[in-house]
Amino acid sequence: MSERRAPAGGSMPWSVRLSMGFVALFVLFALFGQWLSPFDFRETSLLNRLEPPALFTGEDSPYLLGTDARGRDLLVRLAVGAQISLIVAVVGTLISAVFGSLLGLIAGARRGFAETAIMTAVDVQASLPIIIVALFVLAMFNNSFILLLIMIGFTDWEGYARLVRAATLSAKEQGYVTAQRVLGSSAARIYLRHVLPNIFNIILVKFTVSLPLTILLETALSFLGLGVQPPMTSLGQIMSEGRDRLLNAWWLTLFPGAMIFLLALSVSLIGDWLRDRLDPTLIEGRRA
Amino acid sequence: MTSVLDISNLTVALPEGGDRPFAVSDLSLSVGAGQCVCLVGESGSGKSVSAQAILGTLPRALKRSGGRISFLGKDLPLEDKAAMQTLRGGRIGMIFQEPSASLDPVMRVGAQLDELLSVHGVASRQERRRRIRELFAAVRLPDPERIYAAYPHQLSGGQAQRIVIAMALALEPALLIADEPTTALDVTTQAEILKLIKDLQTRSGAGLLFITHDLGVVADIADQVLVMQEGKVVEEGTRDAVFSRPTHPYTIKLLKAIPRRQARPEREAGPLVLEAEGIHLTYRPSAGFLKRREIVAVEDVSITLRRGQVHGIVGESGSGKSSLVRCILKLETMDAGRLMIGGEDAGQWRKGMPKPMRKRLQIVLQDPYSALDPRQKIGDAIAEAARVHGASGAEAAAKARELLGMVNLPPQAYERFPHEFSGGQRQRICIARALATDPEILIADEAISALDVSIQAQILKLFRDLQERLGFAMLFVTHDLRVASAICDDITVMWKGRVVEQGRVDDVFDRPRHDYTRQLLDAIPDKGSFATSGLSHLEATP
Amino acid sequence: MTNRIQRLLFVLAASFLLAFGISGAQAQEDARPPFVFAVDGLWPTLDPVIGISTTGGRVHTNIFDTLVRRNYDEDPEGNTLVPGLAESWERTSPTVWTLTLREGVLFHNGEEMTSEDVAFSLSAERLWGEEPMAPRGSNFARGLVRVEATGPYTVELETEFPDATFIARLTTAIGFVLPKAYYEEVGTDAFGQAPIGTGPYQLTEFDPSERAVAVAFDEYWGEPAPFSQVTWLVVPEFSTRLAGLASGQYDLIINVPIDQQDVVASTPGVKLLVNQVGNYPMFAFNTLTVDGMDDNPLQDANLRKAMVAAIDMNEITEALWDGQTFTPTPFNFPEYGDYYDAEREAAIGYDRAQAEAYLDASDYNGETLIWHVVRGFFDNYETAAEFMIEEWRDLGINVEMRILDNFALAYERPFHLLNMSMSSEFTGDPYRPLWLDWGPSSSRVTASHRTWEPSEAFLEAGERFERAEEFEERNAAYLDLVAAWEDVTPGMYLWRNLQTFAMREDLDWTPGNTQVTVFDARFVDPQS
Amino acid sequence: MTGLVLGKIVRAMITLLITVTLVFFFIRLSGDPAAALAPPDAPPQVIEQYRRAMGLDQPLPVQYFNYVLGLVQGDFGYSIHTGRPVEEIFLARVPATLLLGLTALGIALVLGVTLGTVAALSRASVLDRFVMAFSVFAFAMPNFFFGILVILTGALVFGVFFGGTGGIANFGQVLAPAATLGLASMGSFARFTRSSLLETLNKPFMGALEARGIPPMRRLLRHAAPNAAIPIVTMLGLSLGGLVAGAVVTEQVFSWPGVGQLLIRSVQTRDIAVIQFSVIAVSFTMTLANLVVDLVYFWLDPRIRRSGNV
Repeated sequence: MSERRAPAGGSMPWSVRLSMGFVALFVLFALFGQWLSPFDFRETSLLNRLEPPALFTGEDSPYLLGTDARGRDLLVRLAVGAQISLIVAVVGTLISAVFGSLLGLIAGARRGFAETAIMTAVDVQASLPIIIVALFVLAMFNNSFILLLIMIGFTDWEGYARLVRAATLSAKEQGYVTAQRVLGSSAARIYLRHVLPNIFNIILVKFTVSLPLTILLETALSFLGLGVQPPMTSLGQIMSEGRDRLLNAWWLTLFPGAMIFLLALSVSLIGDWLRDRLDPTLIEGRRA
Repeated sequence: MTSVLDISNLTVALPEGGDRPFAVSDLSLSVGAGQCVCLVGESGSGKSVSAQAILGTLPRALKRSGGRISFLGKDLPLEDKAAMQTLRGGRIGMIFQEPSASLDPVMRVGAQLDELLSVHGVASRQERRRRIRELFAAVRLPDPERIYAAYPHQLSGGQAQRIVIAMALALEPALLIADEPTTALDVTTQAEILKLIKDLQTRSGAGLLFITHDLGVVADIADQVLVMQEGKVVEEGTRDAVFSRPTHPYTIKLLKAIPRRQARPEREAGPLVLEAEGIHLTYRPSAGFLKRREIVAVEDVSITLRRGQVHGIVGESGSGKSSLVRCILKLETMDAGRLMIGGEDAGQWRKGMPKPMRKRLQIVLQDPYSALDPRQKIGDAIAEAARVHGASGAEAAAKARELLGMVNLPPQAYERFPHEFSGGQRQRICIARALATDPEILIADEAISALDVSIQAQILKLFRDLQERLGFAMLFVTHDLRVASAICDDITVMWKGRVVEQGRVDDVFDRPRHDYTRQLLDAIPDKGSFATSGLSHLEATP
Repeated sequence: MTNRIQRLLFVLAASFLLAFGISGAQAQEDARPPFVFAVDGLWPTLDPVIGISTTGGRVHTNIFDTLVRRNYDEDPEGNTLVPGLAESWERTSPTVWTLTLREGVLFHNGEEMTSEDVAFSLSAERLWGEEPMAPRGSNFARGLVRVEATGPYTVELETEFPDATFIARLTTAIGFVLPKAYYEEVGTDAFGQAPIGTGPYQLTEFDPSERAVAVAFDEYWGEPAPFSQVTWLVVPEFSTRLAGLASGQYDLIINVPIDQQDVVASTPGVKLLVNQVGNYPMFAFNTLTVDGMDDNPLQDANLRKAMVAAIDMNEITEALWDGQTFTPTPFNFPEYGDYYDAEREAAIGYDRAQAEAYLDASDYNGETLIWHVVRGFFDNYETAAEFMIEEWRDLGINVEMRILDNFALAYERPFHLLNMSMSSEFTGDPYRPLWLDWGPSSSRVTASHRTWEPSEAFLEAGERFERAEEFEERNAAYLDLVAAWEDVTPGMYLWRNLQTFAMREDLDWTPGNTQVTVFDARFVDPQS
Repeated sequence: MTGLVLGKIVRAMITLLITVTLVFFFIRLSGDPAAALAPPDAPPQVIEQYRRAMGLDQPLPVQYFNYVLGLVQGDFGYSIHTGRPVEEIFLARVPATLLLGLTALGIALVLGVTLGTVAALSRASVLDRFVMAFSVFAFAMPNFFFGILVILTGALVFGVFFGGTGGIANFGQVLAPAATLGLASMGSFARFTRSSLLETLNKPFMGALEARGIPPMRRLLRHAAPNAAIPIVTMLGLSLGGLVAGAVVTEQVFSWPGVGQLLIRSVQTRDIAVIQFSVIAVSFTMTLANLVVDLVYFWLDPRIRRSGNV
């Protein structure tokens, strides 16, 4: 029976509740975490370099999570880093999602030349892994935050385009689209008012899959020095700066690492749950 | 007559929280050698679960909670996995509803048959080859070499079902279980397959447990009939007893729901609202690099429709009836022909159809599940149809409410979403939406074929009532001659994209001129009782 | 052209085979152990002049020999000169030096080194002519007007004006002797990829992004090489280098971050080597208005001085380096022997009040100054920069650090501050750091990324310095040069660089106070 | 069928041409390529020399034509630092990366598919949950961090070195970097295999096979596996990009002498000819790999061969 389930309601496993809780906590920390610390995130202190976290040593120190090699408070840096990482991940993923979905919708709706052109662009993008593009671009231009966002934003649009095109094609076979056409609704009305909301779930699930990937991508770019540039910071950058000090300043990698890992994990779990709640056949195993 | 299968008090529990505690409750039946027992019921009645229980292949969520099943006089070793495995496909053969879905899509057909034989102990390769050849002959498959090497998707529905039957019979089973084996097939194919199953069963002397929702089919093949409703047997008896002296109201309801020829009052001919002449449509799908195939979908079809008239278009899958509808709706651009809609020449519109014309022509589609936008309240869906054509928000809402009443849905339905409705209710919503623009022509494209029998009858009645009340012209597309005969004034029979017969319903049914029409009429299940118009003795039963 | 495609296909096919059927390394018959040195990078070419760099210096001296050497064995600052390929040298006229070459020295291809090779190595066509093969040499060869092989083992060098210290320049990269015939046969590029020298090791393999391998040269003129083979392996990650050393895969690793020294020192089987080297990280102020920087606030010397005076560089250096190095008074470097004056103080030292006064005197209006920094090029540089930026912000000067991936990007304007390091190793006196690195022929003045125009006073003092024969006179000119430089303040020196290695505990190798790493018998104890 | 394959090949070639064109215009867009290609402190006359040598004094369309013609004829340019032909530099690195990448892919596929299968077969059990948790963990772990952990643990705890020692001396050495690189893909494969297999197991034909008495193991291996493999092949194609990206990081961490390290090195030294060739070569490889995936897909799924619905 092809009974479709309602998009909301039903019981939620504890793992998903926990994940949602963590994501909420993460967002709160990113927004307000800076106020937990008396320091500015750029404020360096010559005398307090690589202070261990007071939270663990129990020492009387204002550095609850310790300091980095420049004597900057890790807590406030994590908050700012979380903020920037979140912006990079969400904005980057959004650019991909909006741009890719729109093109996918057009390709699915219009077919013909528009489709061929878009799908060729998809092929081109698919043949160029982001890190290669990033290295190429950075060899040519100076790194900037906007450039980084654009690069990250344009990595995964092809995934959305493929997915949305396939979903649009299958939505087109649905009776409600035919009914709308017979009613004389405009193409814009059909695709934006009816098809798009119905494939939105698929985009949403894809979003939850690509968001952690984007976070990890930013981490990898930071490791190569291609990510967010100082004095701005990101979780990936904090972690990357701490990587040589794993043996004597574990907090520099452990805290941002745990945050990245838990965020990626939570979003993945939420995505899995969403996928299970929605029609799984619509999301997986489809091919353009 | 020796008994092949004896079931006593079989009960299968549903998981907790379901709408009823048992999928099957207290089922007892017995199938003798050479005997055909039909299990009849609508979807969800528990008939397929019964078959799974016998085979020991119940889904994990379902548990057999009581009853005994014995096979050839001995209890089925349901707990002994290995023994059951040998029995399945060996002494018990099974035929499924969707023939192509019951074959592995990525394995060649021959290999699947070969595997079956090999698993069941036919060790020699030559022997297996020989047996397969015999089976192909027995199920009357043409071109065995090609089919042996073919993948399931390369077979027609009928061919695939013959393969499935061949598999079921491959090891000369004592019991054959057929679960809706013809539902997915065309009428003529259905007739052939039914005959084939019956013949082979009779010849082999196996017992046949036949599961179906179609009483017509039951009438054709059953010796013994059990009617199931919500997991319980409500009526049991020989074929003749059940058909002529049904006792349970549900059985009567089912029997009454079988569409039958209706005498249609002779009405004065209204003005011409649709005139199609010499329509041609060819699809040209891309077939890889620089290649295009040509598929002629509609060839030289002419049709006329008058106000107040119901014109049926009958044909099997691939006959071009849906393509014709798409041409008329200008969803496809025809290659040749003249199309006049409400006196306007459709040829003047290069692409699509101008909006004011659209409202004059509406459609109700086959699948009520996909025809509604799942994210739109149904009231809004109906109102939207009116709004697209210029009604104000308030007007449209009022219209939607009125229409909901007209299709017998409660006013509260307005605020609900499609998933809250059953298939039949959804089809009512679709009809309401189609009527929201006050169309002159309503096209029903297989509009009732996805529904259960009893629902079919209701929707058919609704169409009839609305049509008489509102007086629109109707193009009724169906593969089912019985349905067509129940509502149409005129009828067009299509075959391979062409019109083979056109005329008044009675003329076509009583005096078919074309072979194909005759074939179709022959294929109607339970044609004996179909010929008489209506079961008069049932009409009297309360 | 199609040839190249064929070759491409062939190499591709071969590489597939290679990927899946790799054979082990070649057997070692030598009794001497092989040696693996994990470095953070290699220079793209091994031509010792084109490749003048920290990373190049780690290889060059093992493959080539200079005509004259510094004696790091006896003097940590290397201020005494000892014979190299030149057995002796003599000033035969005020402007002419005559070298007598060592006889019987063989190049790695078996040919004997002659005066022709020396003359070629120091020639105008290679170093100091119009379009030299190795343009970076011109600055080092400054003043040279004639190079001539006067006999099979004698070479005459003539300078523009009398230069008592010229001979010391033959200890630098231009003093390496290259085989003329081979060089001319293969050309500059190919030579840089497969160089031949007279050194203790003979290069067998070179891929600048992966490794360089050299085997002991059995016919070396000096003491036999202590290792059968030396491999410079590019291992960019410190953790990986440390892991390789700790597990015995590597014998020596470079660049232990300062705050990892304790970790390394406590790793079993590993010892830490820290030494100061004659190299000074610094930054240059862009004092010019070229390329659209018309409003460059740093034209104003007061702003520059304010920035210098605002920083307590000593404290930063002390904190960052844990007392292992120091911040020099401008151009007052210990490796300059007699010129070094421990008492001299900087004209513009740390003085907060003075900094504010300078700032008030300037026209600075809060414009953002951009500091171009190449990522990870100098240990602690970015860290120090962050501290300095904080200090400047306190004072009201806005500096923004931009970390870039390579020098090419760093050299792209606009920038106000540019990171760099300057070496002092050269002639054992302030000639290079002051006059060659800041003088009229320096890249600070001539290159596309130039940052200043020397003042009249600087030019005058420089020429005086260049031509002075006597120490007193030179010293006076040197102090005038420093004063002229400080008067303009076109840059700021941060600290004397530190070089850190970690080494297998049982190995006895000393780096000397030089960035050049040499693995010959002078630096390695054969017992180890 | 041949038409379809031919169509795919043509499309791949168009893809490549577009990439090549993009690279060309990108380099032109970034400013003066001569200045970019010349050594950093080159004087103006040297830059002018480069400009002439590169034909930059000619009109843009002519430059573009010459560039494409050069590529077709196998003239890919020379490294500015070493003067070696770029394809030679690049190809010298291919074996190492190929070894790393294919081993990682092998590990990811074998382990991922096995774990996914185990999870699917023991659906909703503790084992299933554990496998899925592990696969999410593998996916969410930044691979440079994992790599460094592996290296440090190996060396300091077990005295074994997992990093590069120059060249690829033995196959055992590839295991640690390959496992690091393959970890994320392994997680994806496990999750994907699980859902794909579950979907296949729920298909009507699996029930039909059971009803025909085909033994469970045979149903799994001969029927469920090939059907479930079809979407996994798609996944394989999609994961290649991630693998290439991961290889860059992993090579850097393990000091593995492959293409990734070359690229980073070339970016640091701004060796544009090498970068340009690398981008084109990677794009070529990816396009080729995607083509192969498509063909495998055709081969696996007979339905596509006919309908041509790709």
